[in-house]
Amino acid sequence: MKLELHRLKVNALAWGERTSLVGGRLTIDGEALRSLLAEDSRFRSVALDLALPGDKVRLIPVKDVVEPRCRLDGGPLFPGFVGDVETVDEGETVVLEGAAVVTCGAIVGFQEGIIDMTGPGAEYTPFSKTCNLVVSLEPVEGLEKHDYEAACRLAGFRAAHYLANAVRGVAADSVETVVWPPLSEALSAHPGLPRVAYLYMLQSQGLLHDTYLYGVDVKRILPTLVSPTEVMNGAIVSGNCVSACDKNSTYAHQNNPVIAALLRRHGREINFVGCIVTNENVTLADKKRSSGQAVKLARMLGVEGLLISEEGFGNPDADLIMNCHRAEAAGIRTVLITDEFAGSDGASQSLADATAEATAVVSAGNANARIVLPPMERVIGFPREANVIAGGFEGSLRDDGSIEVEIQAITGATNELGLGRLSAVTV
Amino acid sequence: MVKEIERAGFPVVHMCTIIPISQTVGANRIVPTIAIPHPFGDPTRTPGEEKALRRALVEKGLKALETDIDGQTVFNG
Amino acid sequence: MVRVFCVFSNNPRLAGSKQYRPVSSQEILLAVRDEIHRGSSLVNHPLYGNFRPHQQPYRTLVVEKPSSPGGVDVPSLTLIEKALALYRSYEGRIMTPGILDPSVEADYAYVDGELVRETLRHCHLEELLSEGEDDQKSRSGGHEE
Amino acid sequence: MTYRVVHYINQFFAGIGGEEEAGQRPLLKEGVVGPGQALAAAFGDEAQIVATVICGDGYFAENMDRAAAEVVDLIASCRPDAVVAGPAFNAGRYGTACGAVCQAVKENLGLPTVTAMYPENPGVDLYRSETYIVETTDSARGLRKAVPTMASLALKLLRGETPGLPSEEGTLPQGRRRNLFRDACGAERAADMLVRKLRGEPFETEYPMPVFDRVPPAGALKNLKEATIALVTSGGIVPKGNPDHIEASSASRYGEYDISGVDDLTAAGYGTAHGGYDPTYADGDADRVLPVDVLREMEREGRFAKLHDFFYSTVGNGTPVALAARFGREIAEKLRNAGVDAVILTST
Repeated sequence: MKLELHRLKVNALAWGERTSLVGGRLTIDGEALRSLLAEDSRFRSVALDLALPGDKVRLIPVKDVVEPRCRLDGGPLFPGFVGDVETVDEGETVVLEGAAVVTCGAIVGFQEGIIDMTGPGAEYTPFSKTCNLVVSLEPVEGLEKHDYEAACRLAGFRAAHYLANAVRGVAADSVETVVWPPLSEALSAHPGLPRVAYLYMLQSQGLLHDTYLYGVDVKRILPTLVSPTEVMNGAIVSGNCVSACDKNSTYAHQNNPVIAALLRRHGREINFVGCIVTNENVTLADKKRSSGQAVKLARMLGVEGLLISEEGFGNPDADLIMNCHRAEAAGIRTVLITDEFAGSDGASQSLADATAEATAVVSAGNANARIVLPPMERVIGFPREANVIAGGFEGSLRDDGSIEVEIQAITGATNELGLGRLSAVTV
Repeated sequence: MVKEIERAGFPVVHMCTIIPISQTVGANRIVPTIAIPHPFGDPTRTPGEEKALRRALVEKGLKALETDIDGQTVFNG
Repeated sequence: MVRVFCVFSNNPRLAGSKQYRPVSSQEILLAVRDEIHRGSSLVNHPLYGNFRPHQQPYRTLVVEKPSSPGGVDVPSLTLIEKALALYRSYEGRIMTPGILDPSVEADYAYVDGELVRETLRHCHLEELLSEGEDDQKSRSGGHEE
Repeated sequence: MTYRVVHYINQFFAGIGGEEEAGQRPLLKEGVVGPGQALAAAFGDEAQIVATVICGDGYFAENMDRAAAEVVDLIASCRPDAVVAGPAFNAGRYGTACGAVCQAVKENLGLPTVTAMYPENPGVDLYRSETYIVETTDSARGLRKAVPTMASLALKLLRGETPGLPSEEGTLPQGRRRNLFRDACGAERAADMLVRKLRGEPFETEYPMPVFDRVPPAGALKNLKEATIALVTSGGIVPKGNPDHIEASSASRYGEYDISGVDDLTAAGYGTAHGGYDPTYADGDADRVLPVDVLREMEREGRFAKLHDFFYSTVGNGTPVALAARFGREIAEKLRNAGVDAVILTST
């Protein structure tokens, strides 16, 4: 399997007659895109805005963030959504690096997800550094929440695909090639280097807590092997809206930093042989089954090391700890990435579960730490939501427009794929 | 609590129903008992039977206190 | 062998279950803890959903009745005690149903129901789940005790 | 401006005397006493030790609540900006007193506090979350090194600055998690950690799992026939009416109850305060949780010499580990003084 990533740098956005990319400036035909998205009869209104790094703008409530990508030959990505469910493990993919589509939609009355493009909040979200096309979506009267969520999810992928597809003829700034060999070769490659796999945990508890693999709700899968190239082509997408800080947006999946970090060390320090996708379900029987199957796959690969990333907190802590415990019991050394919910004073227990075998843990920070976000000149989306978002509390939207929240409310603040530099220490 | 008393030098027997919890809190001599709401009793039996059951358990506890151990030990049987 | 399940909930969408009570989420956990002491085991994890204990008012837990008397399911007991420890750390801030804006509360009830839908399906009790707070759909006892 | 600081020390460091003077009641002396000299020197012009409060370790240990209140009153009368206590090194009662004073000052006066102890001082576990504790050696030889560290931390707090990491400040961690931005992103750090772990190289976890320390088992009872056995329970068994108001969960206290002459814990006399299980059975017959009846029988039969006259009871449910540990230490102390040989601890 060979995937070429044709990267086109984007450092500015503007409205224009025709969607084009010249010298890093992406000009967008807003009317064409708006009418494309408005084809979905589930929306009462579709509004588009631009939010650039440094703008005095707040986006709220953010549902998903998607990086514009498409096939160089015009073929589809995001299998099961924008395109057919064809396997997307190879080919040539256009990437608009530095651009993002941000969808906003108030699906339930306590939704969260803040992106500040400047100020103290901007430091906590990776999406204050991207040039964002913001899509605000209102449902038609009486639309059922599942349908509204699905419609918002799809709109993000369609907008992202539209942007990349419209400029795919432009010469790439760089081309990155990822080659993923067949297992038989991979397992015997790089003798002397430790064999390593990635255990990729995905939120799958139910509405607003779901993730899709090739269009399949991952609560219905048994753990399976995927190639990094498929992940880069949108095989895994987010339907997860709650807990903005540690949900994996589709952007985070497309640019999975764990996969990137393991690929960088592949052939030099480790032999990276596989990505195992697993879920985080609600019933105990599902948890046991998935954990057992995921670790079984790692054992079948014969790996010595397993890097495990969690998504979410609380309930998934049980999956994380179970995965760690089972892998270590099978003689596989583990490193975990998680975030912490240690209370606003940092004095509470960070995780809902623990095991002595978890000796190597990377922390993406305490999501309960409080922050005051100063007022912005413009708020895109639905500002009233700040009062009921999970990381905020009643009265958190102050009269002057500032918001006091836990960083839990900030999109990507404690991303457990290790996207950011935030962490925590004991003092 | 059990650990601190033992740290002070007393042999302690922890008699409780949920053995894994006793193991986690660091008890060394552990004797399993009957049920959470009635560790030393069984309300389905006659008072006489219940007391005999209790006495047998306490005997087990005393035996545990008389036994030298190297580490955490659960006194079954 | 007939497996018998019991649904403990304070969510009006599950008002048809035998152990429905409009109490705080923490009291639901406590009731389930007592049930575990009596030998039942948990079917779903007590900490589902990406909310902390004080962030939403509802909790729905399904337990399976013991097939034979005696014994305590230690994994269930451990999970419920860990969950209760977390709830205790939010003591005084736990919401009781009925104190939030009704539309927000209805959303919480809705999502709570969706998050246990899969669990109920496992137990063939999905029909206990009504569509909305006003919906008094016909309910069947299924295998619920 | 010059900040006003009160210094708390024990009778020994105040030069009053050793163990024979441990009953010294709290007293206030203007200006610097004993180790305060070095502290004042380290403060320079920025802060002044306006007074020293002295209390005997024995008095403090035996009258914790009263002593703390008396000390706080004396401190408050000096209108200080901060309080420094110790260093207590490895002296257990002194360390506990320093911690308790700092906690009481924080709660009642809202002032910043600094103390200093050896990591194994029991005062550390009890009060680390309430005050900054500078790490010292186990004896007063470490005074010279500890004092400048205490002074610089106290000055930082007085200036309203946020202290740095424990390793930077020379303090023992308080156990709170604080956010910071590291140099590399989480995924890179995780991949590096995995490489190190696989190579057997040292690495440092960013989140240490909560640990459970272990105590080696005490030696077995050599002669049961001559032994005094004590009963302790976390099952919440109390005399009817729960005279000490032990909480149903997250108990903040334990009870000590006289059972000399009691042959049976009857439903009329005893029940449970525990909120963690169905109380019907324990209320019906508390011997089901605390088997006094059969132990009394066995005592009469001469299986062992004596059932201790008191039993100790608390509710194990949700009680913080540090507090339960304190209960354990206090109960152990009482059992030792009473000549008890072994303990049966019952839990539900």
